[in-house]
Amino acid sequence: MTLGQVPFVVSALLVVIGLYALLFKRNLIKMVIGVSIIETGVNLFLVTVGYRAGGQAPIYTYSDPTTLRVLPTPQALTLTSIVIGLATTALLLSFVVFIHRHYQTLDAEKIKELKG
Amino acid sequence: MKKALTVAAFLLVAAFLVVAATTMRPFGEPSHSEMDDYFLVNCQTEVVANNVVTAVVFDYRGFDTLGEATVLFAAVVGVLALFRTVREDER
Amino acid sequence: MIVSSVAFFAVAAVLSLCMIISVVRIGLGPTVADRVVGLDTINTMVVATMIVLAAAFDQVVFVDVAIIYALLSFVGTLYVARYLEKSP
Amino acid sequence: MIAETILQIVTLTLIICGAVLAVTLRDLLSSVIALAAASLLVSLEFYLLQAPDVAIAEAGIGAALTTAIYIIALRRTRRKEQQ
Amino acid sequence: MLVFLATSIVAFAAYLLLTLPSGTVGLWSVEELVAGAVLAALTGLIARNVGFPAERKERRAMLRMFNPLRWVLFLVYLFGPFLFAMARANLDVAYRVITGKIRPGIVKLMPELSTDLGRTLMANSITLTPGTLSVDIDEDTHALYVHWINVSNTEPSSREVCGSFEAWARRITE
Amino acid sequence: MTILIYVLFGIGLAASVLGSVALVRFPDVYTRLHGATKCTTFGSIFTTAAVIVYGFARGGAAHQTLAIHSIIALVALLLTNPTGSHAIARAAHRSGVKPVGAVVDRLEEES
Amino acid sequence: MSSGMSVIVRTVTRFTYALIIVFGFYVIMHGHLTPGGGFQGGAVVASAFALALVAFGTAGLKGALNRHLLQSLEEVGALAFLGLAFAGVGTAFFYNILANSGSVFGGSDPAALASGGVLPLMNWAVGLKVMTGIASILIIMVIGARKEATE
Amino acid sequence: MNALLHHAPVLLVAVPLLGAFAVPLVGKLGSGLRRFFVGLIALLTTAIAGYLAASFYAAGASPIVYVLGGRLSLPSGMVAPIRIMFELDGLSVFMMLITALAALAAVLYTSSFWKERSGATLKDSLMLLLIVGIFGMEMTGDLFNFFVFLEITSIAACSLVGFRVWNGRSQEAAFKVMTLYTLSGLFVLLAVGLLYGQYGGLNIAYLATMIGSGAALVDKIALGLLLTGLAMKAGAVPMHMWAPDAYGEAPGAASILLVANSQASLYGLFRVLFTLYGSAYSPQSLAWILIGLAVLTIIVGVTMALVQRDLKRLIAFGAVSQIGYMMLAVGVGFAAMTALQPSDFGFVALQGGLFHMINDAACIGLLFLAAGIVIRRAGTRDLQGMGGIAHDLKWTTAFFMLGAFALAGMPPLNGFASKLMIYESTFRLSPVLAIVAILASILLLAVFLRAFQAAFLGPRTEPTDVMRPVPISMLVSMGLLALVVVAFGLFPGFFVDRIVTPAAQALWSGRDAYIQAVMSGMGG
Repeated sequence: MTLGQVPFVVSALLVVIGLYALLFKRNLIKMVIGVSIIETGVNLFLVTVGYRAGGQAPIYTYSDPTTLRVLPTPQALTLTSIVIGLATTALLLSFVVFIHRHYQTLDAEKIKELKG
Repeated sequence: MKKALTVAAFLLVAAFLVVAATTMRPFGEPSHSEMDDYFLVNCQTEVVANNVVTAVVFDYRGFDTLGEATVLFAAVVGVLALFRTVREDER
Repeated sequence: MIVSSVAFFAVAAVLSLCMIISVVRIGLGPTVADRVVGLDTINTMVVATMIVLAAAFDQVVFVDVAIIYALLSFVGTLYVARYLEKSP
Repeated sequence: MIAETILQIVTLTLIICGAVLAVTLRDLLSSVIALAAASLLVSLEFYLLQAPDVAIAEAGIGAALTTAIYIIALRRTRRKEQQ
Repeated sequence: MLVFLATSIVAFAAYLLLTLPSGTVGLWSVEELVAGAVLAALTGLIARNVGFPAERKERRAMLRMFNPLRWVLFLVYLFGPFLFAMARANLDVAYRVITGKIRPGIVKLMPELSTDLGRTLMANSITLTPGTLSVDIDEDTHALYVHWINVSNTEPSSREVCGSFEAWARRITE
Repeated sequence: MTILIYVLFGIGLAASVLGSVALVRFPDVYTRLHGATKCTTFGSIFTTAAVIVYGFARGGAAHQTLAIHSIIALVALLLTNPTGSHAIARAAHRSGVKPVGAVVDRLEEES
Repeated sequence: MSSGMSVIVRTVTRFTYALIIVFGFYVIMHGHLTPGGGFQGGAVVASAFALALVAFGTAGLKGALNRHLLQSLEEVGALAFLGLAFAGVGTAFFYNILANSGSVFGGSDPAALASGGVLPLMNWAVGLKVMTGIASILIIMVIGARKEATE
Repeated sequence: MNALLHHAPVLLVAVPLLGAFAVPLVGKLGSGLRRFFVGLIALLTTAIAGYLAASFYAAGASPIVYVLGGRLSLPSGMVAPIRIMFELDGLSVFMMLITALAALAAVLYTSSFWKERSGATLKDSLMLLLIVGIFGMEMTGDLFNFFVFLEITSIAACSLVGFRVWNGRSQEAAFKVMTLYTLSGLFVLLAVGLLYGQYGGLNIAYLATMIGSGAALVDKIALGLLLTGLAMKAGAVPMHMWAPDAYGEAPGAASILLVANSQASLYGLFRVLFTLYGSAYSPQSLAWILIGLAVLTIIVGVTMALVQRDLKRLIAFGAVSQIGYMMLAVGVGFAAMTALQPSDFGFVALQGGLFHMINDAACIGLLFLAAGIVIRRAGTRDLQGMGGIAHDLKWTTAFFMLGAFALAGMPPLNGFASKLMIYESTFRLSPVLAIVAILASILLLAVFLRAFQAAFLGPRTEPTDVMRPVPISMLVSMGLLALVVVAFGLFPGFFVDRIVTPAAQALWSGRDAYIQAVMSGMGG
């Protein structure tokens, strides 16, 4: 019983779900949630790319140095990407708070400028 | 019209992404990566750290980390700028 | 090897099956508080799963993740509870 | 091996469920809760993929801090998603 | 200053526990001890305002917990009556889950405990035992409102709801 | 020792499954909290205890560290979990969720 | 978020606060040995601040978390990280000058605490940056939200 | 090679970064000191950029590689570079010069406003961060590092767009821009992940060699994601609607940096198309997609500009249409390059497109800076409410006119020089496209004439702001850009030969040199 490409498909589905929220939801916070979900999907994808079947975590403490290891670089990239995601979310939510302060609504349709 | 276009674009991107996912190599069999093998083999002698991920984050790819710290700094400065007190006369 | 790692994996798998019910509860509601209960249950389950998996992988350092998880999931729950308590 | 695969499949399925719930639930607070749950499960998935560093980061940032920031933002904005 | 020291000691102990079998000096290596001391001092500096309450009485109650005898008592309580009560309550709840027979209600307890620490210990013990759940605590009257899954008496004593928890909480914290 | 570990796992799993079932069986937030959080905590205590026993039984620095860190995780769980449940219950009550089929609600009466 | 939560939560927070902070410091300190590092430890400590913020409220935290101090510390952390990167400029930017040098963190045993060259120092710089940065984001957002409420 | 020149690429990023980190600390000591500090940092950055460019061109424009944290050579048998590296070829240096110009103008412009405004420290810090991000994007030779810098620019740019917190529209614009930027960044990251999973490397040169050897489906998907993300961020048509909001709402000095930011994304697009994938792989249909998008961008930009009443939005739509011209030129070049018989009009097209980049930065920057002063003086952004500015602000009027004419392609100015090259080469590919481009240009002239007439001419109106002379540093900043406009218009051949041709060559035939610069140091 192997997983095949299931993890990749799951991360792609996460991106799709996030895109759906971003495109079709009218609430601004829902859109931010969509962005968060896309970020999560991309992070999951990056870590999945680096997984080597039967490998152990790339940490040598208390561990047999000869075993197979998973690839460390995607994990490093994901760490960076997670913190970037937090920064993005914080900034987006600050904008949402200010939009609410000015318009007293979070509905993207009602904020006429937002339609572009 | 606009709605239909959006839906079409969304479906296109969705199909695109799922196709991308299914054309990947099978899960658990990444390509042979010389870069990562180099990290795994030489980390303990070159950087003298047991945690290879930290070694990659701070040594081999330290510049990314600097950029990432910069992103966080930018976010903090941005939030600060948003929540600053604005004098009445500059509105 | 006094217990084979398969046993640990089996325990973790059963725990993960329990998580399904919690996610169902998050989906069904009916009140927000019910959903938080589901979240809290998942937290506890995940901590247990992580500890068991650390033994299964035979990787000592993995337990640190479980500790952090146990300590920090609390913060999220408190934030939600506080929001709920202030604005019905 | 089978147990491990079941574990992975269940976790991945639950991540998708959490994400779908986060998008579809009307109540924004519930959405945030579902997002937190999805984030926690993603952390478990990272753990299963032998990435403890990332799992810690995701647990700390996804579970605690992102939820906190969302709740703080929700505090002064309206909770119900208008449709 | 006392507060700072106390927080630092707790932090140091926690750090030492985390890095237990690491070296040759006792159980620890020299670097770990030095790092632990520095970090504990740092923690004490950061956490001293939060770690201890402002009121004198509560502060003294917290400091009282540094007595090792109380720790022994606490451990005895944890592995003795508490675990036993928890196991028994679990069986009880298992029965209720299967049969669906419940008789819930929120009852009021007036614990005779003088410190927040004791009340917290008791409330958490109650919460951790299935079947009972502390819903709210009144900040002024110190009344504890407990959701009880099998209400046999609408005005119960603390003994009926949670067994010997109150006595143990008093013994440990006062 | 192996048997002890299996027994501990058995108790832990039973309690966890029970808690999860309680999540669907019980009618309202408070009773679900009884089942879910408490029973799963009980289950977690035992599964963790099994790992602790395993760690000490295997011996060696690595597995002792495993056991000690598991103990710390357990302490963290025991410290945070009841508090979280309490916070949820209080929030639920304040946000107006009534206990279903309550025989008595003293909190509602007095506030 | 002016007032705090119930007394039970506050009392437990008094314990967990110090515990989380010490654990965050442990994660930062052992970043080159066990999973973790600057980001993760910083995020953990920032979560401790978030916990204090939610349990005690901003009113209950008077003086415990100074916003301006946090911001200054963040800049110091960022500058320290940049400085550590500059330190290797004799060979190349980001060159690890301390590894295998025999000085403070230059031990050659990768399992010991005193190893990793500039890695622990960078961990600390980034940890300081992340914990103060995220904490100031949270505090600014909370205070800003409260200011808006009184408007 | 001396030490300063050796470290110059990294100093170009590190110096503004140091400035950005230190500005809040310096700002506590006083605003005068802060302004001096920021100006010093900007001058230093420009000086380094100029020095680097001068030595680069003097050395024959061969790529420079700087490896962060080590040396280029690896143990024998390795072919993958393990560390992050900066790699500068003609295109990077050219883009770097544009950015340096924009950065200097922006910092000079902002360094003395009429009066000290709140959050000036934070604004300075954000602008320096944006400069850091743009420089990083243009110089890095590592794909993930490119993403990180992309995110730095996103966050700094959006904070600047949302800087006017008292205005609800700026917040909406910032939200929209941030969402799109994040989305584009995540697409890029996804593509990076795909390429890493396929080839196990992140270095652009390394990936280019691997892609050159075999074209898998994954490559095509990654290419699609990269192009979508970068075109989105550059402001090409299907996703152009963020651009006018962003340019319109940002503070005047930040607008010019946003233009530079869009151009950096465009640079990323070119880098992906020409270097990462290369002509051997990319199909010709891609060139036509690019051309189609470009023409749409031109048309949409100009027609939308026609109906605007808001001065800044009008200029912003002008900027969108200019992005279209650049894409058109590069698309034509790409089409010529991938054709069976590569013809040299493609090279002219590339030259024209790249030359138009620096011209666009100068003209649009000039217009935005002048518009900032005009809006400040008129107290409104609506063209209807303005008028008679020319009576008070002689210099600003002159600068605005210069910028508008140059942008519309009037003969003696730089816009004419570059647009002529574009028309010429486009005509040889397809006459219809050239005619469309020329017509759009004429329309643009009409737009700007109308704006000029409405804002500057007409009877003198009472200014809402207290009459004060325009600060000298603003005039200097605009004068700098005006100098570029005039000089590039009068001596186009000189500049094209010196700086544009190496950049065009880097696109046209520089792929092998780019790869060799990294890969030849490997395995030794």
